[in-house]
Amino acid sequence: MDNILSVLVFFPAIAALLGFVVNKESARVYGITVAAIEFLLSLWLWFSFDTANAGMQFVEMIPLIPDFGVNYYLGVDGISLFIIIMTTLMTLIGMVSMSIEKDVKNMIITLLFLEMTMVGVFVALDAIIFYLFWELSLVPMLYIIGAWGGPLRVYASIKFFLYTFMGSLVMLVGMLFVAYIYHSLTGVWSFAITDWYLLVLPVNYQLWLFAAFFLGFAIKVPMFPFHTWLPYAHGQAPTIGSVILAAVLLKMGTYGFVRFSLPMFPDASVMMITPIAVISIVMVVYTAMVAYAQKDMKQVIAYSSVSHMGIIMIGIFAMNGEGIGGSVFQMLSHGIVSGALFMLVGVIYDRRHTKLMSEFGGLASVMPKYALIFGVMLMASVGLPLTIGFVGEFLVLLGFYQFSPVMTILAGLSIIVGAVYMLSLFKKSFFGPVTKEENKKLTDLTPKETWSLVPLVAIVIWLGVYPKPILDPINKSVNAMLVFMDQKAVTQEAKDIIKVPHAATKTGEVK
Amino acid sequence: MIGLSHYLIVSAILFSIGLAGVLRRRNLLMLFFATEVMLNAVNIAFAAISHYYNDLTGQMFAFFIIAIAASEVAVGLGILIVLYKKHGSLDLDDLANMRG
Amino acid sequence: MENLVYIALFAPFASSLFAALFGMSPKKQFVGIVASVLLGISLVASLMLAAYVYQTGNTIHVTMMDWISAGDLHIPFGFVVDQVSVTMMTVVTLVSTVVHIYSNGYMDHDKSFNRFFSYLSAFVFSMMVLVMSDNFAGLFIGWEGVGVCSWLLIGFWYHKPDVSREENPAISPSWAANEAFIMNRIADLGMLVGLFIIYWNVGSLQYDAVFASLPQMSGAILNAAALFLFIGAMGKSAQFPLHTWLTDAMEGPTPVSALIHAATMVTAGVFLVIRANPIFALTPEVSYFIAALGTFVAFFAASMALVNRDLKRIIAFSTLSQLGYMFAAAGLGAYWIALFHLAAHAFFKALLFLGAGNVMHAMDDELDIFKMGGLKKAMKWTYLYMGVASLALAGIPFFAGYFSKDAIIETAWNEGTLILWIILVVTAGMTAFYSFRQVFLTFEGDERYKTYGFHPHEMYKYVLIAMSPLAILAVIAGFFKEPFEHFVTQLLPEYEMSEHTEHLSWILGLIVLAFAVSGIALAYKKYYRGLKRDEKLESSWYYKMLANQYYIPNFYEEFISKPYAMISEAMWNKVDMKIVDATVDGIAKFLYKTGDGSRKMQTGNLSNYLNWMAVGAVMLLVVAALSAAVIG
Amino acid sequence: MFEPIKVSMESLNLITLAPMLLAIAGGLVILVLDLINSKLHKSLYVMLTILILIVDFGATVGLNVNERGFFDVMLIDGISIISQLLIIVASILFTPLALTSKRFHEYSYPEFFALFLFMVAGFQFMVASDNLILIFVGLETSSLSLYTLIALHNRANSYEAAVKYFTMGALSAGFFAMGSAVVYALTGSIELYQVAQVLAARLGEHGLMLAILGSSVLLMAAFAFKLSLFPFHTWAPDVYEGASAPLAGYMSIVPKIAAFVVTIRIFGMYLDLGIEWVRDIIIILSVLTMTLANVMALVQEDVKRMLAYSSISHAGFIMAAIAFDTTEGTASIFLYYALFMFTNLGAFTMLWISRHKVRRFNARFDHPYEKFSGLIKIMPMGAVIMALFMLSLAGVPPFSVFWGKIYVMQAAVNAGYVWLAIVMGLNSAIAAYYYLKLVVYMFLKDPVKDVDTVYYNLSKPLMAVIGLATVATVGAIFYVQPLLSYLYYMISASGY
Repeated sequence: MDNILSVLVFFPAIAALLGFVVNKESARVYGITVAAIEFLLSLWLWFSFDTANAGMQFVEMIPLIPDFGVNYYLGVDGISLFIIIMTTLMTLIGMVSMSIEKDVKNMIITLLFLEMTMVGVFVALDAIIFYLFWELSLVPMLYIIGAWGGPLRVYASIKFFLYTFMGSLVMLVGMLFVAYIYHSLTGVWSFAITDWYLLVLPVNYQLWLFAAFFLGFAIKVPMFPFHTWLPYAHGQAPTIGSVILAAVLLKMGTYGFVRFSLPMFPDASVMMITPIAVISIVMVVYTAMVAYAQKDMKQVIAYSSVSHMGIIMIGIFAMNGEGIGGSVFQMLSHGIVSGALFMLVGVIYDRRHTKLMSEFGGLASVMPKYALIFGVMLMASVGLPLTIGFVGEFLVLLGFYQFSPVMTILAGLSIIVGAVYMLSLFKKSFFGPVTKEENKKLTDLTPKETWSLVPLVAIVIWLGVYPKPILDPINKSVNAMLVFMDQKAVTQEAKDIIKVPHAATKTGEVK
Repeated sequence: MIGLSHYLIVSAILFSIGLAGVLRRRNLLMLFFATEVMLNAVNIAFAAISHYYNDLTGQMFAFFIIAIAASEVAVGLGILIVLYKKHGSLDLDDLANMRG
Repeated sequence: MENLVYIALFAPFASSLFAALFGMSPKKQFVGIVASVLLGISLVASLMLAAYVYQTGNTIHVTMMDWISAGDLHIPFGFVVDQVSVTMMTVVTLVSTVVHIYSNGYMDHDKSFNRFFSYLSAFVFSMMVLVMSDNFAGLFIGWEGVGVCSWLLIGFWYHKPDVSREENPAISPSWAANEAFIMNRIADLGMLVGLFIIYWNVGSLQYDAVFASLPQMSGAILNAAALFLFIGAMGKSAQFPLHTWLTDAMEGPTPVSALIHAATMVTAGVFLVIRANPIFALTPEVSYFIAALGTFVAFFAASMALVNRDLKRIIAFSTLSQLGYMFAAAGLGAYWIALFHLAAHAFFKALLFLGAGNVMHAMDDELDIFKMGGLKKAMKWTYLYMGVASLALAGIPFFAGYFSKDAIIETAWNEGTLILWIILVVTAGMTAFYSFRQVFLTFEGDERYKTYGFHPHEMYKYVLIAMSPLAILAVIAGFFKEPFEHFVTQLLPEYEMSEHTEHLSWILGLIVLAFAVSGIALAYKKYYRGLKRDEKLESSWYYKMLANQYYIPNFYEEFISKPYAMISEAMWNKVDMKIVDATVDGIAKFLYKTGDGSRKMQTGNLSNYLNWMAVGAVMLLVVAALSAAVIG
Repeated sequence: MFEPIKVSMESLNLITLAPMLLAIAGGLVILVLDLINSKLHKSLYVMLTILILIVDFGATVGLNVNERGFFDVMLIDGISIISQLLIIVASILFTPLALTSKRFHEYSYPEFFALFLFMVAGFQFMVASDNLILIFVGLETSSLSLYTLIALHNRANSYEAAVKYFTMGALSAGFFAMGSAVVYALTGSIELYQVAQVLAARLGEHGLMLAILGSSVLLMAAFAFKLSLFPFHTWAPDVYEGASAPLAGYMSIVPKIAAFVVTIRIFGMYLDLGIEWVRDIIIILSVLTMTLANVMALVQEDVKRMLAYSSISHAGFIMAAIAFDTTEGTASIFLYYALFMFTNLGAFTMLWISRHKVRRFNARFDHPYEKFSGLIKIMPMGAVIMALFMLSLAGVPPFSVFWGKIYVMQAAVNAGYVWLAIVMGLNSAIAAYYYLKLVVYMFLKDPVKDVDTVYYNLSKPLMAVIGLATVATVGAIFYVQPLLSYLYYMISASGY
């Protein structure tokens, strides 16, 4: 099945269209079934993925607007493969755990459309197709936040939409400019990323283009100081919205950096390491402190997302296999863990309709299973070894140490400040005596909730203990990318800083 | 000797008078007259230039402008009559229902 | 042999999982028994491995599977059983087994009995990973693992509410647990940085590879690596200034204190220094710093123990103090002596804690020794055990502590670090004093507990029997000094006293002994007969300072915790909301305002519209003229 | 002495006139039919109009590129053909909107359809000539028809709209005439190609630039009015509001296409002559227009008025393309309008079907946002489709307007105006707010009570139009390529 990527992209979309016909009561089962099939398809993708190959696989190319160089061009490599699988997994699990009563059918249809756009972003190899899915993903999320959200939902959803939309339009200009350069050099219009990779750009062009792409990606990540839409979006979104937003949508930004900025502008990327690292450190420490000041459980986790995304950003700009590989892995890790944490907050919100920590206390006594799973996710979030959270964070910090020990130590504060807000959240909500009368009769996890969370726990531990099956393909593609960046870099400084792993030089693989 | 520039100056003055009328007048009918003045100023210019170049195109243009001005008046007055029937006034300042 | 390695390692893990299966059900006695048996199996396997290593001198190295590989980094799950790790394994499994059996009795009435065993075994597993790993990353797994288990176990009674610091210096178990975790995290960052330094200079985190390439590394790098690794060790071993968590950790159940906060986990820092001795051996400055800090902590902790009234906290301070001794030894290069003291200390300190647990069990969890006294009648065996342990701790000849601690003090003399020697000797006297102050106040004198309505009773028989191996070892461990030295110096560097020291050793020993004995004598004099409160002393500033731990917890609270919370609050309310977000919203509002302003041009009045057209024409003219003028 | 004037029919090349003549004849036929039988139903006229326009379309398609005819005043070049085609297609699409289920009285007059056809002919004349007289005649024919059509809607607001439009139109006609006079004075010709030749020869002359400046400012003012560029746009919101929705939608497309073609012809010529300040005023007008119209649209309470401002903003957006003076730039104008046409058709049709005879929600507005509150609950498909149009207008891919936007922006980048492309991007982001506002009302708010009649006017023909608009909006990605290559071919054939 060579066109499995198209199937992956359009299966949920077609299912969503057909979903309009499905009876309201059955919509949920329909959605779960479709998401499960999609997940199995993505697993099949992994199964048939050639792990020895670092390049793009399952490539599909259909010309759409050849005069303008726009093609329907898809492919996956080790970097995108697992993000796709995580996307389908989190959609499935999100749907299983979904506790929404209102307009379930609309939600299911919206989610399936969203799934299409998310998968689309990660398989697109044509910048315009990428942009198309990128923008389109805003729409379902706008609806999810706006229709099922809290009291400020309209404000939050519009803020989310406009902020990211604004950034990506600047990015679009950047894309158009790259296409223009490609055209003026080759005489051919092309938006294919793989074609763009071949462009060797002068440093000043690289810097400007880097800035344009940066704005688009940074708002999505979201990097400080562009992050303020996120707490609103998370705070107002329903659980499922937060899960998808944190797990997948934020990854689009970091994925964009890996897919576009680094290979296309190696020199600019190297020059921007320090500023980006500084911003990232601010993200890590500052947002962790802000998270500590929150009163609302969900806001804590929302800000913690920003903090963790800072770690991912630092890793991407480590310019070595350890850091970038670790970053990609951390994207998966953060997706799973923050998704699970948002689901966990949703569990308690469904019972009490509040997320304020002051309303709780002593939950561990009343809901031990819940506390256990929360605890596991908390530990993964603070990066405990043998959980999924450690591998990425460790590799990122390790990788970045090569560039700057001091900044690594500052970024490494993440493991301290992260523990501070997470443990404080856990203590406030789960420890101590059960003071509130309403909390005494809370029921522990229902089977539905258990079965949506247990797989995540299993993954968190599995990938913490044995990350190899995922880390290897990632590593392969990252190494290939580094070799390629090193060859392409114009300035000697960049060549010096981009560290090609020995493993890659030995086999001499070039994309 | 009256030369081209004299005609053009007259035309410009007339055009300015017309424009001033358009800008200052509050009565719609007067406003229409002002636009007619402007168009006729153009006609003078065209006729004079046409003569200067010894070329008929300018005169043709002037004729067309006269024709168009006539039809403008026809349409414009039609609208004005309906408006007057509805509003009972041709004052511009009464005509500001839509704004913002 | 490989199987034995895995059995020793995974038996506690199996135990933990087994107990976890019943984690949420009511107490099941068999959970405790199964856990204890599995720990026993691990102990037997460790002993067999120890015997094997002892007899053959071979080390066993196994690699289970790959863990992380990215870029050029490859970390396997590899385990090594050599002289050092097998010693640690034996000590850990031995104490753990005893503690497990003990817990069957101690946690008898706790409704979370099963959960407790799950955590406890998980801890042992993590500890085993820590000591057995063949690389720094694996050590870090165990390192963090024990940290989490410690967090779980300190906060075991999480349902207790927070109280004021005056009422309970640790505030609440959950507070203490978080404090411990976060403080350890601070140190762990140092440790991570140490690992990074090593990795980027060696290209590997395997012990053998790292140690093999040390000669090629520059002094600065080695110093940095050593320093950062030691920062890691400082957290886990609660060295100043990261020490406050250890006494607060006494909020956990007493078996936990015995196992984790006395015998095993807190010694991990010492173990790290011993394990990485090739690095520290090459960095004399850092080593000296370690020794000095260790000596300081030994004294500093002992001073706080002098006046404390809390049974467990006194022992905790003494642990802190003894850890200081171990670091002093390790810092001075006497790695095997440090390891020896580590092992000996594990036995008698665990015994001491378990004895304290017996007392608590008898006294309904009362900890104030001022409220006890005369317990010897009710608790003969416990008195005996605690007495023996205290003698060992005080360094009375022929008990375990005498051999190990004296060796450390002798080392300080031998290295010519006279100040360290003096402090260590004085500390030895203080140690003897507070140990016996505690023993006497608890077991001797007037039976003050009666006024508080306690009905003490002796612990279960099997528990007492289970404690006996520790008691025996606390007495006899010292006699294995020679074979032990022979055994571990196959791996660790030899440490020989100079002839001069050798010559003076009996005098030195006598001085130490004199201090110890006079400490005991002083305690006897003041407390044997019963408690006589000295109001004047207790209200003196130095007494208060010691009783309040030099106000360091208060200092941390006032100058770190509170400002952190305040800054966080300000960051959120002031910076994030008022500046960052307000800017974003401000731009939106500005656009909206502009819209509102510019729609005013849309008056609806035709005359205005016509004027706008004229304005527009003029504007075009101006712009065009300007532009034409500029362009030419 | 006088030689008899010999005019051979071949040299007249009357085929170039055929499309317009067809439309005019069609209009006359309708009038005659009414004379014969005045009781005929509007559907007959609608269908007749469509048929006539289809024949018109056929005649236009059949034209050869780069021909002149009728004493060389007709210019059938590439952009003339594509713009005529666009005008006719748009006219065809908007005509069926007369077939509402409720009766609106202007459509019962056959004169409406006759005027409509005359207007189309007028627009066709405008684009199919480079003779200023013919352009003026076409402009006025179409404008006068349009004023009347607006007034025919027979409401107080329509008259007000018609008067405003008319008066300002008259002023702009004055500007145009005066501008032409200056051009004529400068060059002795009103044929643009001759004007270009003369100017090129005399460009170095001292003081000439001042005269060119005067003429171009006057002409620019005239067309800025037609294109509703700031600050000549003031009529647009009021006229859109006063006119019926189909006519408003129509006005947002067709007159602008025609005006753009003339603007391209006139100012393209100036740019080709190397007069750089023309570029500057075009860009300044463009930036001002898109930005200010956008911010004003932010604060509107009525959807139709918002769409009016949005159309202004879009016009400003496209205006910039003229300044690039590249083939891509010119192509992007037509591509944009072709794509914009379907979306706007859809959006205005959605307004049209929800049009009530009396205002039920607001004393002033016909289509306040509240009217669409909770539309997803009342008519889900309607809400989804309207949302698609809004997203398309906002430039969310893959809907039609996105491809137009991206192409204009690409043209800007290619022409070296990266900053302009960024301004365009940011403006699109601002614009997204007011489009989203409607989406928010439709999807995220609860319906106002008693709104059973939102789809008041719906009828099968209207549904068909909406369906077509939806398909064209959503499926744009599939026809952009042929459209683009056709436009490109035509435009490069005519040398732009």
